[in-house]
Amino acid sequence: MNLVDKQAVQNKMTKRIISNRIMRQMFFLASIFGIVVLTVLLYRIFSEGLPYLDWRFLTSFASRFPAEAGIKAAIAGSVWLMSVTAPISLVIGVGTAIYLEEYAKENKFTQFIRMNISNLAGVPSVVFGLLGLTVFVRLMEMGRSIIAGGLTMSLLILPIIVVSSQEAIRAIPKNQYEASYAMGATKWQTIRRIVLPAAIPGILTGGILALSRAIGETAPLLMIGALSFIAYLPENIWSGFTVLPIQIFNWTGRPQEEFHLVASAGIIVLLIILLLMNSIAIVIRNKFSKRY
Amino acid sequence: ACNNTGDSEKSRDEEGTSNTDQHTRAETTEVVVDGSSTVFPIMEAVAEEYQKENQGARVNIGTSGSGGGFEKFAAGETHISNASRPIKKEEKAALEKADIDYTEFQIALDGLSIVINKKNDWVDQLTVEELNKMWSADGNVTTWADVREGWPDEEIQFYSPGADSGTFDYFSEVVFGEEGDIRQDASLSEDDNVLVQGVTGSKNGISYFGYAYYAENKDQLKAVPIVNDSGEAVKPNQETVQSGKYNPFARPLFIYVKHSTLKNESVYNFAKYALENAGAMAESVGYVAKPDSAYEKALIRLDEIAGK
Amino acid sequence: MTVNVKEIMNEKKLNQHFLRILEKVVPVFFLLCAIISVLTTIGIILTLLVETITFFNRVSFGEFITGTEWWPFGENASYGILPLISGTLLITGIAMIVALPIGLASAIYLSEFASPKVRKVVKPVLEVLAGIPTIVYGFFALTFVTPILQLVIDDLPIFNALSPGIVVGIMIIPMIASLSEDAMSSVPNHMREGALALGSTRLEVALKVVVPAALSGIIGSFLLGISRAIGETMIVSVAAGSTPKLTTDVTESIQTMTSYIVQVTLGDASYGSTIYYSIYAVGMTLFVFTLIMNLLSQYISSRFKEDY
Amino acid sequence: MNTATDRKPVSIIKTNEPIKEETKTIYMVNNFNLWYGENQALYEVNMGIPMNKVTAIIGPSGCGKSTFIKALNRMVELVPSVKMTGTIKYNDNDIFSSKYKVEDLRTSVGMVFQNPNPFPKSIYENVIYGPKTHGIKRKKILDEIAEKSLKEAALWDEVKDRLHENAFGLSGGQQQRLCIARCLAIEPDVILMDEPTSALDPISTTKIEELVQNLKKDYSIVIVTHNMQQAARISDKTAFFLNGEVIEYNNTDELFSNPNDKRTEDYITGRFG
Amino acid sequence: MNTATDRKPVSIIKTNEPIKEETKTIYMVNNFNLWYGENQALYEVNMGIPMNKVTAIIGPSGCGKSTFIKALNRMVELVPSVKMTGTIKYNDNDIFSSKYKVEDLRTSVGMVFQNPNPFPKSIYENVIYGPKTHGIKRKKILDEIAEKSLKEAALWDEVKDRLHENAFGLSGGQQQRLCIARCLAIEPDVILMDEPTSALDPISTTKIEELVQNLKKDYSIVIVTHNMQQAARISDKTAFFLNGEVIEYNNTDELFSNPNDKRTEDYITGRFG
Ligand SMILES: Nc1ncnc2c1ncn2[C@@H]1O[C@H](COP(=O)(O)OP(=O)(O)OP(=O)(O)O)[C@@H](O)[C@H]1O
Ligand SMILES: Nc1ncnc2c1ncn2[C@@H]1O[C@H](COP(=O)(O)OP(=O)(O)OP(=O)(O)O)[C@@H](O)[C@H]1O
Ligand SMILES: [Mg+2]
Ligand SMILES: [Mg+2]
Ligand SMILES: O=P([O-])([O-])[O-]
Repeated sequence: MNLVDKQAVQNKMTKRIISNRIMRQMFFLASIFGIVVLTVLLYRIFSEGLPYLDWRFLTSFASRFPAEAGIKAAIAGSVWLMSVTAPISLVIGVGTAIYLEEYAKENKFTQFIRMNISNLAGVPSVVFGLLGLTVFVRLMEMGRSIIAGGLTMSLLILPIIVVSSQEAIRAIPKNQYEASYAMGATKWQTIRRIVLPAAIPGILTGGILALSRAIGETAPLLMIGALSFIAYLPENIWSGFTVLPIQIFNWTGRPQEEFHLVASAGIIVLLIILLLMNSIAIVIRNKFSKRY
Repeated sequence: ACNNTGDSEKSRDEEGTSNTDQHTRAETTEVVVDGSSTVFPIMEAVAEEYQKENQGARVNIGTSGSGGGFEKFAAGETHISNASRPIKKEEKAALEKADIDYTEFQIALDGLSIVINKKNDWVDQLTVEELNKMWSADGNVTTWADVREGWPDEEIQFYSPGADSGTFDYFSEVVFGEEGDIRQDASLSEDDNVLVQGVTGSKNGISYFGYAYYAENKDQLKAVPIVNDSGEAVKPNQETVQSGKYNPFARPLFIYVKHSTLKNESVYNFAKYALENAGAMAESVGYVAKPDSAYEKALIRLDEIAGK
Repeated sequence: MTVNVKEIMNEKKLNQHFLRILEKVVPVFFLLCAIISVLTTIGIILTLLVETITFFNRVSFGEFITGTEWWPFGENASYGILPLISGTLLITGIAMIVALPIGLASAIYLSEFASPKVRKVVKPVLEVLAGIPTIVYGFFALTFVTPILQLVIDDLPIFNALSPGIVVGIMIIPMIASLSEDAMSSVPNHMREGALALGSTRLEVALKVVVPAALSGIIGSFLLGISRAIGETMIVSVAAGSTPKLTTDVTESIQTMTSYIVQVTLGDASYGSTIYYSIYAVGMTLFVFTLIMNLLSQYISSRFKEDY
Repeated sequence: MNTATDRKPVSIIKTNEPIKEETKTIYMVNNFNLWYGENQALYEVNMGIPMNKVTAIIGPSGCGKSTFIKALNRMVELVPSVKMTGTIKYNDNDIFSSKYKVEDLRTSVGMVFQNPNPFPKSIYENVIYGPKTHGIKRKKILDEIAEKSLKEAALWDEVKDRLHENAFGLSGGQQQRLCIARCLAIEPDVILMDEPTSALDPISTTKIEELVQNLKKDYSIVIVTHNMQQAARISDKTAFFLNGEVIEYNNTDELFSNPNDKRTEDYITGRFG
Repeated sequence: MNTATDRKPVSIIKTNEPIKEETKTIYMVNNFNLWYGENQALYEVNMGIPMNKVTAIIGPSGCGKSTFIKALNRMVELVPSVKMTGTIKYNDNDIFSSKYKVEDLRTSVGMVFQNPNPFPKSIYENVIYGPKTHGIKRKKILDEIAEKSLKEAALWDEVKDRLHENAFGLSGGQQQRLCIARCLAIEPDVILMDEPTSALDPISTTKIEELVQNLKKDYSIVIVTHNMQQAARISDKTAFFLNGEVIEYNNTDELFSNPNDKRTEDYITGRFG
């Protein structure tokens, strides 16, 4: 007895295959939608900003003349900020990840920490800005310094780093641990000599992506009050500073049309830095990805 | 209290106190300026020139807004505070409490420009009363016809700077005085360029903002002549603003200088330089200079305070 | 040439006390790291709470939570958060209408149809898209998307919820696409094989097997996207205007909680004013919102978790 | 209606009756070569697969068994780097011809995998997945199909009271029979099985072996196994693969009792593998 | 110096000489039970493991072979849900006693796993991982250890010119011998091997089997295998596990030629598994 009408199945087949084809095109269009938007966006920015982008632009301080305005202080500020944020967030983030993956017992407290981290990942950056303003700038009297900005940013990207480090650690096959333990290695020896080296590509990739987020953040730094004009380079973590997005924001607020073009040039610089950071992440991912 | 440099950080630790009147600043070469974002471009220009002429000089400028600036000024964190409005009572009190003596200097003028769309060919001039009627929260103006007989029966679109800005303060002060509130259905934006976009994009738009934003967009916007106290309808431009003919919307811009910090050579030099050049710098960034005599008087006053 | 490894190892064991101590100290250090994230949350809550309490000493909680008007400026200030919440939800809603279908469709394409080569190119491009600073998107919304929309919708004001909503949506597409793709590509291949071997087309495999199996990850990405949309600041500040309004009309200018906070920090409110405290109350509301979103997402992902 | 329960149990010990000449060949493989990228995995395979019989494929790990059986329903093409030469004819149709739709082929040729791979849905949904996909919507028919297929797969009695529970709740052996039921639901002509019992316990294995014996009345079955005893017990014909080549292909009892090739002999006596 | 190369090859075919009474028992397992959470995986295991002999553990998949051998060096404790009762004595020390450090136990008892698991480091680094972990730092000593261990594992000749290349560049069989070398580097007394050849080709398998034969002079070896021929070829004693129980434990030739238990017989004749 045949319950499946083969002929009917046959008849429906063509329709199914066609709808497969059509939807495939739809999905394809959807995924290039993002790329098209990106192209439009980049086209506008580049056509406006490129004429202003030259060596002088990179090596001059801000100026009231659009043609003389440069982005040196902002680049230096961003670099300083990142060099505070990167080590702090990496150490704490990786430490947290190691704790959660290697040491934590499955109990309420651990669950709480996990929940807390994924919750922090969703907290808007303005709220971190309020935290930074109240705790670092005011309460701890750090002022509007690089260290205050750097700490705020560290906390902001901490959850991203924790999660990506956790994933990197989790991706290490069990058999690597077994091999090390079976040799009589202690837990810390195993972590230091097997786990960390193997997880470093994943950690760095996640770290770089997190830093790219930090380098483009405007709102929290506006809130803790990064400077708008500074015509010398920061000397230490207590110095005042400005960063790329703030400088860009400042230029876009100017009445003179040329400053808006200068802002585009600033955006190009920021995008190039982002692209560089992303490429480094990809290179690391490809180069060091271990084939177990 | 807080600092922006390592040097001052160190000396603070040595003193072990966080007194509000920071002598510590006297040792540093850094000049710290903060306050109004409206005044910022002028002071940025001054600082730029100053640093060109004095190698190694260090000036940094923040844009916390006039109020934010006074707050830092009272906390002893800054030497000079920029403001787009005169200091308020509470701010005075705070400075007094912190034992800070200061002097106010007017460094430039800004002609608050009331602007409309290029295609708007009916509005030839406006009086302050009409503005009051238009912008009032409890006025019943929705269309141009409600403002003046004969104007088209089309809905007005209101654009206004953020209610938290000095420009907004000044405008509502002039138009409403102590009583009355500005209408709340206006589109507000913190960014004056965004307002420019707003009026450029809508035929029935009206807005007001600093002269520079109008001057830069003359080809896209029209400034409305405003009837001044002598009954004359005046358009904002360098001359009418400086001479005071464009009133009541010509507003002064200020810097406030802390007396004790003038002992510090770098602050004194910078303040002096600022007063000497503010006029020229203001013009170069789209504001209006005060008459030369005003700056001369200000410089004498500065030297008096500094004891020179 | 034989070395007696065992003997050497035994000798070494004697001076390995240091290692034993290390073995005890290290976990404590890592625990401290983990606790910092908890401290951050506590810090956020305390920060917000202290100032929020001050705020509620001046403004009644009832007014705050039920008031339909948000106008913290001028004489008769009113602090009803509902307009800010409605603005936030409006932006989030529009963003989701844009981002969910496109993001999910891209994810399906990348995970189920694209060749590995295409995936290798498209995914990083999407990630770059995710990295563009939001301020850039803000001006894109104001100067590109809004004019285009104005061609379609006749009297669309320059500030409206629609344009920034769409752009926020565009901004989170990469995130949703990337995370959903991760979830779908972690569905084991043998599931797909099972369905394909029954004569399913790729589309049927994607929709009937892969998407249901990856549902928890996909929903997780949606909820994260919603969190991002709720928390987005700069796009809305630039392109939506700053007009708190209790409305569901997407063509109107609105204000969100985040853009209010930025407005005030950029503005002139002085420390200690009610406006100043209000940003903490708004921040608290925002925090509670994202907290709810996250708890919801954790509940859902534990609910729908499939173990294959 | 054919159900597993109303048949008398069949001995799982290999019968020694000689296999009669095949009536019909359902698959004809000619000079078939297959590469994964640069690496050749199958070399000049020639093989006819008989209808309504059980054909076993044996050989050591990595010899190409899975690759071969996946070529029969073109599942191997899921690996993008795959290249092929030669022909495979199914019922005299070239399966690689552009006229022949791969979905059609896979509808007639069911497949059961090494590891049970039910969908994360209910038992019932799993079984009717195929028919539903192929456009059958009426609840009544679907119910009947589900019952019939589960009975054929000898699973009905064990699951009839929990049809709407998640399939992951079943034991490994039950899951594998569910996958067989799922494959029977679309009434294929051929069933390909890739080591269907290698992940199962002895008792489940026995059940599946019995099932295969029952199914061959209605279906042609190709089964890959690394367990030579299993091949000997249940198959009619056996092919021995080594390094991508068919070393020997013969009636099962002959191949095991009297291998023609030294390598076959080494393998079946456990000399390697 | 013992190297694989200067020994004469040993036949890998099982010798039929009777095994003499063991001189010494290195492991003594008494009434050992083990649970993964609620599920009991080992039931009342009693077994003495002889010194300098090869002991094979056979049984169908899931019967607890891996669990048992991992209990011997307490690796099984890496699964947090594990609970145990009974005793295991190693050289008369209770391995679960709090006085006995688990790192010490694992230093004396090496382990080789089913899938070769070298570290993603150079060949050299892999071998000296253990000695370095135990505090040996002098380059000269480490070099000597590396050479000696690689020779013992019969890998030296193949890798001596590429010691500083990544271990993943080796073939599966070479990787497995590298893992053996890595384990020999800390000079353990016992080597536990969990299906060390199941992922390998026949030639590599033969090499490893020879190696095991050579190593038993100096080491006590416990080897898990699913390949009965292998057990028969290389071991002195064999234990047959089924569902977590030791069904039979005897000298290898006796167990295979004359099993006491029906289930053993069924298993070794390929009736299931
Ligand atoms: N997706 C793939 N890409 C590249 N090579 C592959 C792929 N799948 C299999 N191979 C290679 O093709 C050869 C045959 O593999 P196949 O899986 O067919 O072997 P098998 O006989 O089924 O082995 P087993 O008993 O282990 O399942 C092997 O050398 C294998 O490495
Ligand atoms: N980590 C674990 N958690 C829970 N149960 C486990 C775990 N590891 C093994 N088991 C269970 O313990 C029993 C014995 O498993 P074990 O791995 O020891 O079997 P085995 O004889 O080594 O099988 P194989 O030949 O497949 O390796 C099995 O039922 C298995 O499901
Ligand atoms: Mg296979
Ligand atoms: Mg095992
Ligand atoms: O920044 P303002 O005070 O000038 O608005």
